[in-house]
Amino acid sequence: MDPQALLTCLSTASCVITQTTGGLISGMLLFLVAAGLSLIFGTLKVVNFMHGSLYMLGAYFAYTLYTATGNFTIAVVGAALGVGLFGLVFERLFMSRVYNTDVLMQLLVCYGFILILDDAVKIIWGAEFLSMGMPAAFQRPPIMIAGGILPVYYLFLIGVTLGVALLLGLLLTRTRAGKIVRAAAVNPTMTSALGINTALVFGGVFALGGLLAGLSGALAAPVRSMVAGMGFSILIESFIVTVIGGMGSIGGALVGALLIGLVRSFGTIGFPLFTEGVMFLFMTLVLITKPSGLFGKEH
Amino acid sequence: MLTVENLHKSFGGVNAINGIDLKFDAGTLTAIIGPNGAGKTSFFNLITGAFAPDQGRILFGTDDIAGLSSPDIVKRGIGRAFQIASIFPSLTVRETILGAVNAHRGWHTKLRRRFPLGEANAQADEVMELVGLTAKADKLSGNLSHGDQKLLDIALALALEPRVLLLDEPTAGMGPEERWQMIDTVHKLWQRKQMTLIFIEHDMDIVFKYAQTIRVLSYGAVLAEGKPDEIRNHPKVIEAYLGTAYEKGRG
Amino acid sequence: MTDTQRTRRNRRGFIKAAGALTASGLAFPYVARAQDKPIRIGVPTILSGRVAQLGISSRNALQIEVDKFNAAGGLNGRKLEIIARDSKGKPDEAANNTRQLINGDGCEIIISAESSAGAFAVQEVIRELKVLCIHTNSETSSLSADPKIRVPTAFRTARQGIHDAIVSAAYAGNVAKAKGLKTWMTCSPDYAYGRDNTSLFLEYMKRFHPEIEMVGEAWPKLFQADYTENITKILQAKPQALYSCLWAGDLVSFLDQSGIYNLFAQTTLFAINMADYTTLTAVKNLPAGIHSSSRYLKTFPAVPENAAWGDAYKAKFGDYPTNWSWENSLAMTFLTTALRKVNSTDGAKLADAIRGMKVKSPFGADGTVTMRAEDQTTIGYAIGWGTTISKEPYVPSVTPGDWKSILEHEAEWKKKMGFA
Amino acid sequence: MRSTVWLDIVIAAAAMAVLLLLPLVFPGKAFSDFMIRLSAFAIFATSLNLLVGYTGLVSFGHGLFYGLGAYSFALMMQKLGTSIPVAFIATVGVSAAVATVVGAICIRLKEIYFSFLTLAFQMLLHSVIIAWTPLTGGDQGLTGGVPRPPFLGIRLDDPQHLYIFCSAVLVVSLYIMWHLVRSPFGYTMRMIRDNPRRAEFLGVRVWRVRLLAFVVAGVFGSIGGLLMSLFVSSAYPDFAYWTVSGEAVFMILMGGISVFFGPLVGAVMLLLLNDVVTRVTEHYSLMLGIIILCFALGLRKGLLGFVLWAWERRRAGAQ
Repeated sequence: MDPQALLTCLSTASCVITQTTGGLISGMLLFLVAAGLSLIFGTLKVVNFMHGSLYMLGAYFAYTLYTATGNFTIAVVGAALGVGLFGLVFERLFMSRVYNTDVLMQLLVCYGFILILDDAVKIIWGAEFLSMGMPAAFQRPPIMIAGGILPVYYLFLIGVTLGVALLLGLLLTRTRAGKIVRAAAVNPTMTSALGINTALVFGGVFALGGLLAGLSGALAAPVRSMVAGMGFSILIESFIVTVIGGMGSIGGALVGALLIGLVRSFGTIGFPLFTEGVMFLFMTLVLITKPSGLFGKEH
Repeated sequence: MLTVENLHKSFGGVNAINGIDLKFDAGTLTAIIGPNGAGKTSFFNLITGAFAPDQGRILFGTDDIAGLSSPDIVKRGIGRAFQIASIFPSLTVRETILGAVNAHRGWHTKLRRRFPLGEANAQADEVMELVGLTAKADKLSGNLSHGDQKLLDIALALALEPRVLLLDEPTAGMGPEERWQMIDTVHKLWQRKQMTLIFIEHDMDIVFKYAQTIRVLSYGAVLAEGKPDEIRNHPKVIEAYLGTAYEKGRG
Repeated sequence: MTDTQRTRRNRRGFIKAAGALTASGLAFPYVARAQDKPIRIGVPTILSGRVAQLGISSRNALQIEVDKFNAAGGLNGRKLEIIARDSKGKPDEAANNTRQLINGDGCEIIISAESSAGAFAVQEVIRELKVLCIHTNSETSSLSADPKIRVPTAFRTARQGIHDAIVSAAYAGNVAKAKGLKTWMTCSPDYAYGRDNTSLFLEYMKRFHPEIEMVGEAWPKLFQADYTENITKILQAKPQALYSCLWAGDLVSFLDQSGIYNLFAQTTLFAINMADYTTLTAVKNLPAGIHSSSRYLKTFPAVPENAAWGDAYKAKFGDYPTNWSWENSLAMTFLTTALRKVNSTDGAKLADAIRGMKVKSPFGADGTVTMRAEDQTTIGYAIGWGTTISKEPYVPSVTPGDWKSILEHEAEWKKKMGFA
Repeated sequence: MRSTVWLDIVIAAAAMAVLLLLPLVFPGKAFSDFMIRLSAFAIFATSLNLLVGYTGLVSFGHGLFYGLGAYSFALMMQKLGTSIPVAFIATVGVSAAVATVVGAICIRLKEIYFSFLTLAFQMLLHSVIIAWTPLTGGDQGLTGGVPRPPFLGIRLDDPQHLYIFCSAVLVVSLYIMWHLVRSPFGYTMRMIRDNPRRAEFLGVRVWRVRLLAFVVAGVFGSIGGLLMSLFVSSAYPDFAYWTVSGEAVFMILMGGISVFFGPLVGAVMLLLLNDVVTRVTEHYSLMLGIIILCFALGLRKGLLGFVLWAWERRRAGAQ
């Protein structure tokens, strides 16, 4: 614990700016994963415990596509779509069979897939960690803003993520598909009585959630080394984020992700050995005071 | 026996119960009727402590039970069965009723003794006999027919030896023949157990045939009360609610 | 090895394993012991999860030595057999596997290719079951240095934290003096190894070069995905030099993420775990000028036996060996020498033979490595520091550590810790 | 009634006798090692099933008590040098106290939120264990072994004695829990699982029953962890990690959630599976994943649950 260092940091502009952007960046990738998790829970009422594995798949897909084509755009788009497709298949073939059972069966299906995918990745891509490397377009010196440092790639990353967040918000509130999704979340039987194919909605939502996780993994690939089992820590963090923000709330996921990003970022300075503990403490307090999360709807 | 004074309750700005004053004498059989959304079930919920009233008193004997928790109220002797049978699907009929008997006698948290406690068996048998479920004692509750589940729900309340029994639409969701069987059983129970019985019912034939007194609720308030004949001819009731049902009942 | 080859091999292994699983059923295996039966060496190690590659490279190295021993006739006709079991990196599994290997599979010798947490768990089993055990990968000094933890039949052929710290501080201090690197910071993973390693390094840095100023420390979690907040913290402090004992995938992530902040334009990195092929080759655009200790390099020690060993390993398994590989290979050198000498697998007898033994080894600083009798850990292995370039041989010249100085400081440290 | 209680005691004694005789059939140490681990996991999984299967409280964080039991027992033995019975009883006390506080907070929440909160508490303990290095040894776990001084002529550093001790704890624990689920309290638990609202209207103070169930489960969960710390002569942060809770859930579902001895059977299966699969392949996770899917999508009653179900169907068919 070093509260003095935290105070010192908080009183210098450059430290605040750099740590804040640092927090934003790790928060952004987390948001993409957490948004998918939250969306799936909000609509399907299942906790997708294998969401971290989808993130992992995104990173590996991007690695393979990038190595094959050398084109970063193709790698990112292809990986996101690929994982989205995987999510759809997984939902239709496996997850949809356990909607009517209790939460433990859902947990079990997801856990089974976590294990299978981790080993599959090891068999396909090998046990050693891989690194994709920074695409040439982003290999340039970082930008300085008010004494704070911001790498070009992260600027791009923040832009893409905010864009996705905006699109997602528009999709859910402004489009017919979004309205159907929200209706299906509130009352699936009613929605299906209205002639809407809920199976399609559920599959679509799972695919979208997968796509977001895959996108996050692909965007992380240039800066994070890949190894089987890498989805684990991101699962736990995005889980904390969704619980804090409110299961089913995209806005909540954004706020939660940034919050966790900042807790880590400033925690590194103030209480470096207990940042994870603080995250769980936070989650505990939110659950005790407002179980549905900061932005979740009571029900 | 049970007196309700100036009862108020609103949910999110909507007044569900809007100043009810009612008195139920010991040993009477009362029907509560009223159109959908009149506040009948909410009224039951307030009496049994599912919600605390915003205002008003609920006197059970001379004690004000308003705001007490459900278990507290139940323990004082108010039993209740639900519109949609509320049972324990994975327990057998006997286990369910024994569970209720044990709860009634305060044995439900006993760790030392083995379930079922001997003395409880006799009472459970009696209750099953009363509602006619003896033959199905070892069936899983979840596998019973709809009618039997409703009976079991009532049996659960009976096991508590209540002085006041609240039945929320005992005949809901049944065919015509079943309905009469059901209400017949209920009526016999009332006669044998000498308790105060209040039931919500939509079927006017049943209401007029069995109820001693009828209370009509509308928009969370008492519209009318009286003997079946008085209600039958009550102009407000005919106007607000009974008209069609009355005609149908006649026809 | 190409990806498809590896896939095919893995798949074949998997099918074989599945067959064996079906065949063995769910029965307890009981092993009849007879003189012509092979000598089984149990290897609790990590074969799955993030560290799997290191466990696999340990097993590979052991297999090479076992094949060599068996080809030479074994021990009076008895062959050696390796039984590796995956602890998944969990200490309780490591303990349990070790017991099973001994009690269930009839292993007479244990080579514990576990990381530190697992090694301490194995140690407790060995204390009870008293077979010969060689820890090949745990660098935590107390495992052998602390008499309360030491076990008569357990040895270590891994490099030891205290040795590394002394060499590192001596080297880093000299570089600091030469280049005027006054302000330092650390960034190490927050777990037992990371903390021990870093605090020892700092202790000797202060002792050797009291003019050095520490301006902060960053403690990412083990296996953390994102180091941004640590990197920005370092950027804030603007140290001239940074010491880190991050390793493998974590180090790669850290380098990639630091790279886009241009961190190493202003700060010189001393990454003790950099010079291992698996890490060196994984980093895309490896920055030149990183200082690192020699984990495994086929060019250090610069003797033909070492280069030949590295090439042979690569020819067989497709990758260069890791730091864990040579440590396991060295363990087999001690073990086979002792087996031939006492002609028995009895734990106490083998331990007596190994205690104080000096063997010829391509990994020795002077061509030999000694198993020090007093604390049953190796000394005299090759250890040194150098600077990276971005392609093979990656670390062209290595400054070897001075064992005379290492041993002096180690003795002093033990006294201070109450170990001697 | 009295006679059936006696019958239970006779059965328990018979089970104990069988456990004592088993080493004669399987003389290897591997067997006793297996049984010691089994006793820890079986008690732990069965205690979780009191919550999940009997009370309908799906706890994701039961490992809290496994870790707590292991650490508090091992620390008391290591740092205070108490005797084993004292540390045993103190561990039970500590767990009961913690379970009361944590339970009182958690059971206020409904369904999935209850699960999340239990998980959060468990991970909080895990974080504390990792961060509080001077006391707990951090991620390294407690080093240097847990002393096991003799008491009443029982020497737990002797594998044979440990085997007998663990068997006895297993039998006694299962006996108590078996008795509990068949007591009036056990039936109340099941009523609450099925329909807590209805139970309220029968005069049952639901939160009180839930809390009591939580405390009982917590106490037995910690005894599981305690036995494991005796076996490995240490305690590791993994004991408090969420995967421990996950394993227990899996044991319950493998054996059968609706059967008292389901978790025991599940524990036997998972441990055997672990031992056999890691023996023949390094693709343990792949194998386990596939088996998990088989249970989740096919054999949902669990093995023992399925066998009993099939048995009853056959009997019903025969009549």
